[in-house]
Amino acid sequence: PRLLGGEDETGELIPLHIADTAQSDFQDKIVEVGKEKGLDITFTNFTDPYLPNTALIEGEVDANSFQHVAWLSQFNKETGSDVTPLFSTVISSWGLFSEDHDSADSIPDGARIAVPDDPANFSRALFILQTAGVLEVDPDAGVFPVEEDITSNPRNIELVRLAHESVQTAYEDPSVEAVVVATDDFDPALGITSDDALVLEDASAESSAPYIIVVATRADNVDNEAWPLLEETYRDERVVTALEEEKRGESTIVEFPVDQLRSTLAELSQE
Amino acid sequence: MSDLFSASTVDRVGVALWETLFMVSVSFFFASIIGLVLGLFLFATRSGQILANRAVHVGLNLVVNTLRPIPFIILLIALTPVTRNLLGTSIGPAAAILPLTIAASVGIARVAESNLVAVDPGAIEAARAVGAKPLHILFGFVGREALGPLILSLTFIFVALIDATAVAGAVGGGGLGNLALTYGYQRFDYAIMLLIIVVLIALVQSVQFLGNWIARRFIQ
Amino acid sequence: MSDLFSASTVDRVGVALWETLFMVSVSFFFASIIGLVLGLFLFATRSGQILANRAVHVGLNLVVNTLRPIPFIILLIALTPVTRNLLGTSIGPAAAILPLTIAASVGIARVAESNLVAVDPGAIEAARAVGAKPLHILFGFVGREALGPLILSLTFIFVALIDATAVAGAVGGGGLGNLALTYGYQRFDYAIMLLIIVVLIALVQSVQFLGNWIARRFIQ
Amino acid sequence: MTERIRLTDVTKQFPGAKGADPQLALQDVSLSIEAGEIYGLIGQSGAGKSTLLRMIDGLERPTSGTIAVDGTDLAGLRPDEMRALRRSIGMVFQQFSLWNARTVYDNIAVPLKLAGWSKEAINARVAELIDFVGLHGKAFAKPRQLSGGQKQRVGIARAIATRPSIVLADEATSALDPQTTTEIIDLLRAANTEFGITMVVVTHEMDVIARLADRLSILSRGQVVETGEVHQVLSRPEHPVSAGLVGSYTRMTLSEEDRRELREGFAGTGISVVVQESLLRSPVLSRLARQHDVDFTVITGGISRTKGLPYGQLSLALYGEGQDVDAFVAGLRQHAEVSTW
Amino acid sequence: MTERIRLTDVTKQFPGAKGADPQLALQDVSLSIEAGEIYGLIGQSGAGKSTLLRMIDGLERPTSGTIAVDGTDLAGLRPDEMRALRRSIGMVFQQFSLWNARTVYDNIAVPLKLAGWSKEAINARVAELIDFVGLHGKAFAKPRQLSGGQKQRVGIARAIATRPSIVLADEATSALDPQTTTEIIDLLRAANTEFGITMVVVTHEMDVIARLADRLSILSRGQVVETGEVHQVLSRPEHPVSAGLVGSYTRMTLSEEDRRELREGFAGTGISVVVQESLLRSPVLSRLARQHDVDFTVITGGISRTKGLPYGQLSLALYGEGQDVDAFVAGLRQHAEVSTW
Ligand SMILES: Nc1ncnc2c1ncn2[C@@H]1O[C@H](COP(=O)(O)OP(=O)(O)OP(=O)(O)O)[C@@H](O)[C@H]1O
Ligand SMILES: Nc1ncnc2c1ncn2[C@@H]1O[C@H](COP(=O)(O)OP(=O)(O)OP(=O)(O)O)[C@@H](O)[C@H]1O
Ligand code: MET
Ligand SMILES: [Mg+2]
Ligand SMILES: [Mg+2]
Repeated sequence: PRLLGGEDETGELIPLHIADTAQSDFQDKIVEVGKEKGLDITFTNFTDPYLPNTALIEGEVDANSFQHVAWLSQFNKETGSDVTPLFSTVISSWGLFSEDHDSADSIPDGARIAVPDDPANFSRALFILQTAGVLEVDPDAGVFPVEEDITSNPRNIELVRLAHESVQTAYEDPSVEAVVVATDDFDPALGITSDDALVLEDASAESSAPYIIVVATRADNVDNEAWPLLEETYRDERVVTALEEEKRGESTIVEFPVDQLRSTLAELSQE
Repeated sequence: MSDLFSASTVDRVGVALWETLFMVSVSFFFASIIGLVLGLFLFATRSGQILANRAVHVGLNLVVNTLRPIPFIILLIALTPVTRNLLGTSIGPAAAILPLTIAASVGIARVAESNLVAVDPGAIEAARAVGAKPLHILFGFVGREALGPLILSLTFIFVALIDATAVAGAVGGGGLGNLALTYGYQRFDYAIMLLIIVVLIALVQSVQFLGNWIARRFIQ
Repeated sequence: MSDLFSASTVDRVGVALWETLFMVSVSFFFASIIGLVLGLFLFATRSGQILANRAVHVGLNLVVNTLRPIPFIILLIALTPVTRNLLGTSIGPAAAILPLTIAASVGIARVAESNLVAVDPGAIEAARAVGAKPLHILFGFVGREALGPLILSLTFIFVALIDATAVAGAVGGGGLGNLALTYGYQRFDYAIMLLIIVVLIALVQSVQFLGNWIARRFIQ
Repeated sequence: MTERIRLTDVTKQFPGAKGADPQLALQDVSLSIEAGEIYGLIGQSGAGKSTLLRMIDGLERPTSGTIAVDGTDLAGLRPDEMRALRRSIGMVFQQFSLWNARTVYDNIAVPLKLAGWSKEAINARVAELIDFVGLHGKAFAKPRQLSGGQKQRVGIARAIATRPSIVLADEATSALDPQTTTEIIDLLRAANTEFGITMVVVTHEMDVIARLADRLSILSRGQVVETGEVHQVLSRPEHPVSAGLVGSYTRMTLSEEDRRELREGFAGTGISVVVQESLLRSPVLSRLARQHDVDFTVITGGISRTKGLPYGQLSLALYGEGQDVDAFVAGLRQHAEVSTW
Repeated sequence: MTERIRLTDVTKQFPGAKGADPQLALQDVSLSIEAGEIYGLIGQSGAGKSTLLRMIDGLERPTSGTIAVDGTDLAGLRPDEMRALRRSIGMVFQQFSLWNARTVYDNIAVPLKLAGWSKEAINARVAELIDFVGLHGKAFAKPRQLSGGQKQRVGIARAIATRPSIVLADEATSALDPQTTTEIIDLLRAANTEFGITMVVVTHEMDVIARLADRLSILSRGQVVETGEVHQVLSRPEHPVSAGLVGSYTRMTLSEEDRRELREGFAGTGISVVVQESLLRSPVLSRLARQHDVDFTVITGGISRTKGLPYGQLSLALYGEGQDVDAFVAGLRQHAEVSTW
């Protein structure tokens, strides 16, 4: 099979172009370790959460490493694409956080709760709010419930939809009682950890499988000999340390079997 | 509406249109005042001008040049504490107004300046000769002589504000641009995205038409 | 650099600065040409002007008014297929150039128009009287007479482009604005964010200073 | 003689100001200007002179009527033909209309560049013109750094730079002192005699008309009220408007106030004599004085000449016996128009 | 008489154009203008007249020297004092400098508003002025819709609107026809006699000087070369520059070309006589003619009066015996300056 980017005759580094969504020291570490494993990795960072996939489909990059399976399934379904997971990386700890309240029960009637506005993560937030007992979602709505699928909202909670990366800014907003967000999204200066969550998503539960972030490529490229090297790179001690440092321990490294990732994806794509 | 759009979709677009209009009009209102005043002073403090003052000119330039390079999205976020103190919230359309106003003000200041330097020095000299005060010369003569171009410039900024509100969506400002982005684009709902863009184009067409129409009466 | 910034941070800022300069200069170069031509024609086709032509004027207005309302972020994304065909890639700084050029072109067109309407009709009449061709009148006389204000307007758009490159991060364009956003705001590394903003301010100060300096020689 | 410029029933209407009626700037104007002629246009402020001039250059289109240059109706010209025509016409604008962004040098060089002159030829010609109009040291000045008259001289230099075959001069000396005016007039007259240039000269300075023009028309409220040879119109204006314009220059009209003043200052009988060639060919006045034993003093008035012919008026105070004075006046009447006061 | 305006050793230097030397627009100019006086300023184009005028209004500061109005050095005035002074000075700009964005009405009303006039008073005054300067129907026109002379009349109306006590008029009639000029001159003269307004009048029209000014100064290349009573300067300019400026107006200087032409046209001896009061008080010419048996014809020239005094020149062709003619000329020399040619 054709090697991605073509292997150098002399058997030197395999060039690998990966799309991601935010530059970080963690990426530098991957590049550094990848070199030892025989990979010449370049990251291109998009702020748009859609283009890393289209760039992949169009062959402009070899892989991407920014999305969870739920998001990926939506993308594949809507665009008829076949982006396929290669291996799992992490899962973020999402939870319900409030500056004003110690428990979900004390969130008052008519309160405003900030949630992400993209469909996959909005649904995810609904589940967390359901776990918190704030509202109920139609069980038939599947993994991607929308606002209309809320069957019960006894406290008349108003959901304030914000861009994914802005949700944390609402934590301190006086007009918002709580936020649903990834713990590692907070400003470290606030010192917020998973322990502060009123409700925390269970990262190890089967229901969280859709939220595992994966490295993915095109279906016709899953057999590339670079992938084992890349996975090795991600599992390398130094990379793991860098990642944990960056996520302040608020992301769990997961090694989820690739077959299961793919079957989860297949299931979600039926939704 | 046709089958293409559900009633709720149309509702959503209506609300977003309203949010856009709200953010843009309020911030445009304040920015016009602040921006024109800034622009007039930027002009008047130039060397050889009626209020020539190197220190003030350099100072104003510095303020404008310090605010302009801050990417709007960062300005938006950097201002959240201020907005929060001011309005009690930093999310929603109202919260976008302060950053929009600041960005538009410095924008207007610069574009206005480019219109003001074209004013015939003879008109200014005549105003001095009739004993008008510097501020009166500035607002009543310099500004008045450049009114046609200034109206075109204000129209330009008005439209630029519509664009900026799309970014303001990031802090929950809502608005058409944000709706197109989140609802249309992220949900792969190209129909609604196109609908929104058509609404935006219609809006901008009307604004520009109005701007041109008013300006025509003042273009000499 | 001090302890505050690691070597890799400084490197990153350097690369981002380069990306910004690359995106801005290239798109500014093309946009100046396209935008000034558009602006000159918008002006010239106005009723009573040297190329007065209602159809063309309305047409140009329509084009400009259709491109301007599209939120830049959407334009950026909508153009990726085109960029890909054109450049072979739709990612990275180069990919941002087409949308930046389009956005800046229509921006320049509008601001330039506001400068051109202020040109003394007498100067245009004199150009007609010496038998200059319409295009020569437009570029050699109207444009020339408005050169001072036009340079200020181009400076304005140059700075606006720096702002727009922050959004270009969406297509992997990188650049200072994007770095400030991801590093500073998403990673809460305010030190680097401030460093970037200082760099941006220094950049804009220099650009504006240069613009003012050049314009001064042409302001009458 | 061939006709170069012809206006036939030209009417020009401008839209009026807000709420006001449309402005009829010209009304059924017909004119014919011969090749090589210097044609004067005079008329009160707002009469339509500038409008007429700008129409000959095709800068303004008539509302009705036709304007033809060299027999070709301007309305029928293709744009490139119109440009070619304009390049053969030099225009001095009343408001100068200089290009403020260009230096004096460039202002003058532009028409030469358009006419395709070589760089060296342009340099030489511009230097010559700058020298001629007395703007040494101002070649690289911008118009805003010039005095009013200096601007006007740039406008003149620009208009004649390419040695156009038609020159339209709109108050081309209005900002100039008498000496500079004389220099400009001499230049234009030389261009006219040497190269046969046709000129249309709008001015309110009768002196300029007298020294420069061959024929002239008088415009009043958009209409031509009188046309004729310069000498004829200056010496015997027929229309009241013409008399009003020409009179104060030739001192032909003495106002009631002037007469009163003069009557008080002088003892004799006041008479005004319209000057004619025949009056000057022989010493009519002094002979009549001797003959009738009448003395006289020229108390005011003037005699000028245009195209070698005298025109003007003399007011005399006559001293002598009643019937002698009457006889003197009667004798004078054989040679000139005389009015007593 | 009290002094209203005094310039002491005023020098004004402008930065030169790119690469050129600085322009010395005025050099050590000293002038004194009395209250109620109409002061004329003439000089060639570029002499510094406009610059001088604008300095009196504080619109331009001298490089050195002082300008005082009513005894107060302008350099020492606080901004509000300067504004108050400017409100008492009306200025007619050479280039009109109208506010193009405003209507004729507003252009004239602005100084009245600044002076705090009531709305009704403004309405009445503007209507009066528009009527006076003959711009009926143009009240709501914008300057660009006006003819050159109409713009100038708006400038005049604006300058005199508040009935300022000083009027600075820079070529205020340069775009006007003789009749309109006469009307404006009459208006200004009336304002001067009725309200004692002090005026400084820059013009290149000697006619305006003759009819309007009391005294005048002649500027040449930034320097005052002559100052005096109007009649004195017009009839006997001392400086060559003055003679050059005044000469063609008073027809006192006959060019060699003129003389040649006249010599050809007339048989007699040509003489030129400078007109003086004494020449006109009695019929000197006709008496001398009779006495010496000489005949004469006035072949060109003119006699005008300013402030009731005559000035000018007459050129005569003398017919008679050689010694008679000589005796005639000798007799004439007792009353006037005579040159033969
Ligand atoms: N802003 C300026 N910069 C440089 N030179 C100037 C400036 N203004 C005037 N001058 C020069 O100063 C001299 C005097 O100018 P001024 O306008 O006073 O002349 P003027 O006597 O009014 O002439 P005119 O009769 O032609 O109006 C001229 O040589 C002119 O070129
Ligand atoms: N663009 C215009 N719009 C409306 N009216 C105009 C316009 N141009 C000229 N007019 C009017 O047409 C008439 C003739 O104007 P024109 O400029 O031809 O006069 P003119 O004889 O040159 O006068 P002047 O001696 O004062 O220059 C004037 O009443 C003037 O107000
Ligand atoms: N960063 C998100 C998370 O925390 C995933 C985004 S999917 C585009 O799970
Ligand atoms: Mg005119
Ligand atoms: Mg002057």
